[in-house]
Parts: sequence; structure tokens; C-alpha cells
Amino acid sequence: MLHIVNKSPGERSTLASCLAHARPGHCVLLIEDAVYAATKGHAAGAQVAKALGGGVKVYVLTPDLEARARAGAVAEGVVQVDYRGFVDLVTQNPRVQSWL
Amino acid sequence: MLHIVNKSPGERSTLASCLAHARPGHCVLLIEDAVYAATKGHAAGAQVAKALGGGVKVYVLTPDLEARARAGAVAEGVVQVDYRGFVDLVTQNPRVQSWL
Amino acid sequence: MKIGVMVNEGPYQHQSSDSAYLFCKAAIESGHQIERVFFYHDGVNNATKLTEPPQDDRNVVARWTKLAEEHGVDLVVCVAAALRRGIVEQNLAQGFRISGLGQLVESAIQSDRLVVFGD
Amino acid sequence: MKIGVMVNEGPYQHQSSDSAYLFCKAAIESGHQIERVFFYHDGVNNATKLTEPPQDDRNVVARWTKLAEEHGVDLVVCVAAALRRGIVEQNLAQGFRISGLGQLVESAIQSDRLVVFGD
Amino acid sequence: MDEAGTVKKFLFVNRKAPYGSVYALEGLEVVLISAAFDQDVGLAFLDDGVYQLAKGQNPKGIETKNFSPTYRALEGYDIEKLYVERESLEARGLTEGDLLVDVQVLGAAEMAALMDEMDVMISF
Amino acid sequence: MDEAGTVKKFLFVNRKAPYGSVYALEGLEVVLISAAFDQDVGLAFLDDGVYQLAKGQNPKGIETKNFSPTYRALEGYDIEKLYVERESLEARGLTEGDLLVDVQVLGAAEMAALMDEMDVMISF
Repeated sequence: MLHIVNKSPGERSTLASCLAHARPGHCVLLIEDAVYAATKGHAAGAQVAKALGGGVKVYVLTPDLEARARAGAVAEGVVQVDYRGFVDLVTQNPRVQSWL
Repeated sequence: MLHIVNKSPGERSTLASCLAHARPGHCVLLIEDAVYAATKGHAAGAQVAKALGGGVKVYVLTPDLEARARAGAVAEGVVQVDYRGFVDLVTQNPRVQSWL
Repeated sequence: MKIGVMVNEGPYQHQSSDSAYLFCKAAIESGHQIERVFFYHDGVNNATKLTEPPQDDRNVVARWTKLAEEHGVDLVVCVAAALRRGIVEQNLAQGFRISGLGQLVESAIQSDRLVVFGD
Repeated sequence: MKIGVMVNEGPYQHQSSDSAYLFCKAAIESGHQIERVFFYHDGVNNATKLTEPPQDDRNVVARWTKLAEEHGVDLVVCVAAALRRGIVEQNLAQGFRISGLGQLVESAIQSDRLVVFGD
Repeated sequence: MDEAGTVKKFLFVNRKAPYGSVYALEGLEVVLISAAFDQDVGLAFLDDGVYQLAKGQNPKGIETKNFSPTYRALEGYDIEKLYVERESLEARGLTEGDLLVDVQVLGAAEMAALMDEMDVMISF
Repeated sequence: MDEAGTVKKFLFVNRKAPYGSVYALEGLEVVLISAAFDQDVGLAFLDDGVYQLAKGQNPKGIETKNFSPTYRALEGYDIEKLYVERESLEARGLTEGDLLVDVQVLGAAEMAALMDEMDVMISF
């Protein structure tokens, strides 16, 4: 299953809600303002690390990171993808949920 | 000073940010989805109680409470106002800030 | 007292526009003056005359027009935000006018208070 | 693979519409089929032909029209949401059509995936 | 391709409070339409979405339509799977008794397992 | 009434990240216009608003205009009061060195005191 999150954890609760429902083996893709959650030193780091430790795969959309000047600060264990990679995640996972 | 908050603390961080900047004697008015913060048993109750204890006055807009079926569950120390009361808060305070 | 109002969201999607309208109405009833309502960001979408909400729901646009007509409230739509979103003279509802951002700053200077309604 | 897309926010105010467009483009480049993009909530505002964004910015509406023309993507605007917000035949951009919510459910049934972009 | 016989598992995921935004109301409109397609339809209410089901809503003072009775009408459309997350209720000081319809209360882990069985999830 | 001589203290409060929504960009447009009115103008950046000032923004991949150089141009409009909240930087793993303009870093309490001296606060 692919979970998509698009809001910053500094502004909204969607990331927390998503991670509370992501199961081992699931993929979580951070896009738009959610990419901040995957950056080093961010207060949400512990949440993301816990998800990674629990077997959840975390991806982040590179063009959104670059727009926000955070491409050089991606936290360990998080995988960068471009839009093609976004499409691959959608097709490789049997179901998709956007956390809005 | 009057602070206006309109989003639910279950969804956004605006209430927390507002309360971190409200000083003793300030007024905080909860409208729209923010009214939930002023209801009994809500997880945000401790935040609101702390603000009240610190000398911040907390108001909640009754029509928004009624719409959401929460008029009967207002937490202790929080004062209900109608739209006229909203206007009075705006005119009685020398400055107004909406936390968006 | 003179109160300026700013509306940053469109009709229906968010409650901001409803809250702003009900606030204006109450302020006028309390004897205050709402000189201007400035519509910015998606707030410019309050000014389209093409909306047809369901019969059993409120008509957000028509309410603003009525407020302008009955109480002389100046409804100003930001031209730059409006062009981005497709609000032009062609679909502008009665009572609204399109102008520049300077009208917002002017309103903030001339009013005793400025109240912002947004998302 | 057949992918359906839903867009819930208008142009410029939120990034949703941009993300949806770039996703569609990448999906098509990867050999997948975007049968339909369904515009709901404020997403219907993507369909106005009256926008005139600044010269140095992207033209969100024109991009959707181009996608429809070049790749046969069916751009469907929800009629109920559109009426509430003032999107009607009169200001509908090329490549879009107005129809019912059933088109969204149908798209979800017929596509292998449905991806939702919103606020 | 003949899709006439396709039955998919739909879950409409409601995470937002009513009235503050239109998502709850317009979301419900999609749910009602979906009933015409003979699909396997469920609704999930979590986070602030649980407030959509609060008993006693009265939006007269904000001059807005009360659409909450529609949740009671869902049964008539054969939409009977309403799932509410326990943790979301508890964090808001609500109990099942505060809700205007009968629901199935699930813990977050059960909700996650439910989502993992779906074909289509639409969030509002 | 002659308002020609009125000088008010304006604070534009930026709490949202850039690109995810238009508030940062359109907020900046208001700031630029305000320069023409000879007011006492300041900008506050707190919460995700601090990201607006991040050095090295490159939105080419999302096909959006990079408006961040405009923050550097504010000085030319005599807008020199840029306040950034320390707690907001720290929670995001940022330091002053990550920002594209010179700013005054304030603690939350100092920011609250500053707000308490304003005449007009506009939030984006």
C-alpha cells in the first residue's frame, strides 16, 4: 500500500495520522510541504525514524525538496524519487491512499 | 490584544502557535473548527487550561459551537460569545491578530 | 469604530467567507462602520456572479452584494489575485469592484481595526 | 496501467493542481494511461478560461487543456461543485467538460488506481 | 472492456470536521452517488472526521444547511458500513453515545488492517 | 478625514511554507505595495514561515517561479525589519546561515512582545 502525505508536520497532523496507519512493508511518499518531514534536524525526525524502524519505507519527492532548498538535507533511510518514481510507486503498490 | 484562531487543534498547529504568543491579559477567540479546543475532554484541554491559568482570557463563538453540537460541552473558564460579542472583542482590544 | 475586513478564501470550500460576512453584519448592527471588505488570494472567488448554489443553501455571493447595496460597504477584489484565478469584469457580481493591493493597505491605515479571515 | 486522478483544489492557491499535472505527465511518459482527471471541490476552478496568470508564471488552465488535446485525457468537472463556485459552460476552458459525480465513481471502478490530490 | 460486473471495495475516508470546510458535505455527495454503482462501500471516520457524526448539530446561527441527517439516511441506500476510530473519539472526549448513527468502533490497528483490504480509498 | 500623515506599525506575519500554497508569494506582493505608503513595516517569520527564507530554492522541477530573490530586494524598498523566531528555526534543523537574507532572530517571548506593539497585523 502507498500512502501519500502532502502537508508539513509543522502545520498539520496528517503525517502523524498516516504513520499511525502505515503497516510494515507499506510505502509512504512525502510530497509538497510534507517533504520537510524527511529533512535532517526536523522535529518530526523521530516519527519518521520510528516508521522506518518498523519496516515502513519512506520516500520523498526530489523536485519538491529542490524547490524548498532541502535536497541536501535528506534524513538517513529516506529514499528520493522523481515524478517517474512517484508513478512507479503508484503502480507497484496495489492500493493508494492520500492523507488529506 | 485579540488573537483569533479558526482551525481545530486536531488538524493544525495554529492554536499552539497562538498560545505560545499570547501574553497575560490577552484575549483568544476560538471560531469555526477551533471551537473544539474549548470542549470538555478534548486532548487540547491542557493547553487551554494552561493559557487560562497564565492570565489569558479564552472566548468561544457560540454559533460555531452550536453548529457542531458542542455548545453543551464547553470547558470551564472559557466564555461563550455571539457575533456581537466577537465585534466587541475586536473593538475593545487595541490590536487584532488572526492566526492563519 | 471603522473596521476593515480581509477575506482570503473562496465561498463554500472554507468557512472564512461565511464568518467574515456574519462578522460584518454584526458589526454594522452594533453601530460600527465596515468601510471596505478586501478580497485576496482565493477570496476573489467570492466575486463571481456565475454561482448557482443549491436552493436550500445560502448564496454567499448574493449576500455580499446585498451588504454592499444596503450598507454602502466597498467590496474590493485584488486585481492580481483575480487575474490568476479568472475573476474579471465579465463575471464580476454587482457591488464588487476590481482594484489594486494598495486598497488593502489604505484600508488598514484608515480603519481602527483590520480583521483577517482565512484558512 | 490505467490511472484515474482526482483534483480537489483550485489553481495557484494550493500546489495540488500542479502536483496532479506533473504526475499525469510523468505517468503518460512512463507509458501509462490517464483516462480521466476528475475535478471536485475547489478543483473545479482549474476549468475557468478566464485566468490570466503573470507572464513569468505557469498557466495552470492552459496546461490541462494541452494535456487533454495531446493525450486525449478526459477532463471532467463536477457539475454540483461547479455550480456552487461559478464554473459554467460560459467560462469553461477548452478540453474540459461538465458532468456528474458518477464519472468519478466510474473512473475509480474502471481504473487500476485512483490517485487523489488535495489540500 | 466490460466493467459491468466489477465490484470494488470502496472506503471513503473522512478526516475533517464539518462546517469549517466543505469536504464533509461534498464528500457525502460522492458517497450517495456511489450507491448507484453497486459497489462494496464503506465509510471511515477518523481524526476530526468523527465530529461529522455528532448528534445535535444546529448550524442555524452560521446560516448554513444542516446536512447531518443525511448520515441517518445512508442505510436506505444500503450503505451500512460506518467505521469510527476509537482513538479519535477518545482524544476528543466523545463516546459512541454522542453519535447520531450506529457505527462500528475500531482501534487504529484495526482501521489500518481494514484499509489494507480496500481497492479504492477516497479522502476528504 | 485627512489620513495623509498617519504612520502605523505594520507586521506581516508569515507562518506558511512556500510553494505548497500561494500565501508566501501573494503575501510578499502585499509587502511590496505597502512600501509605497510610508508606513513602519516589519515582517515576522515563524513556524513553517521560516522556510520562505531558505537559501538555494530551486522550483524548476515543479515548474513554478522562484520568488525567493524578492526577499533580497526588500532592502531596496526600505523594508529592513525581518524578524525570525528562534524556536521555529530550531524545530526545523535550520540556522541563520541557512537563510538568504540578514534577519533579526527573536525568541518566542520577544516575538510576542513585538506583536504587542503593532497597529496592524496581517497573516498569510
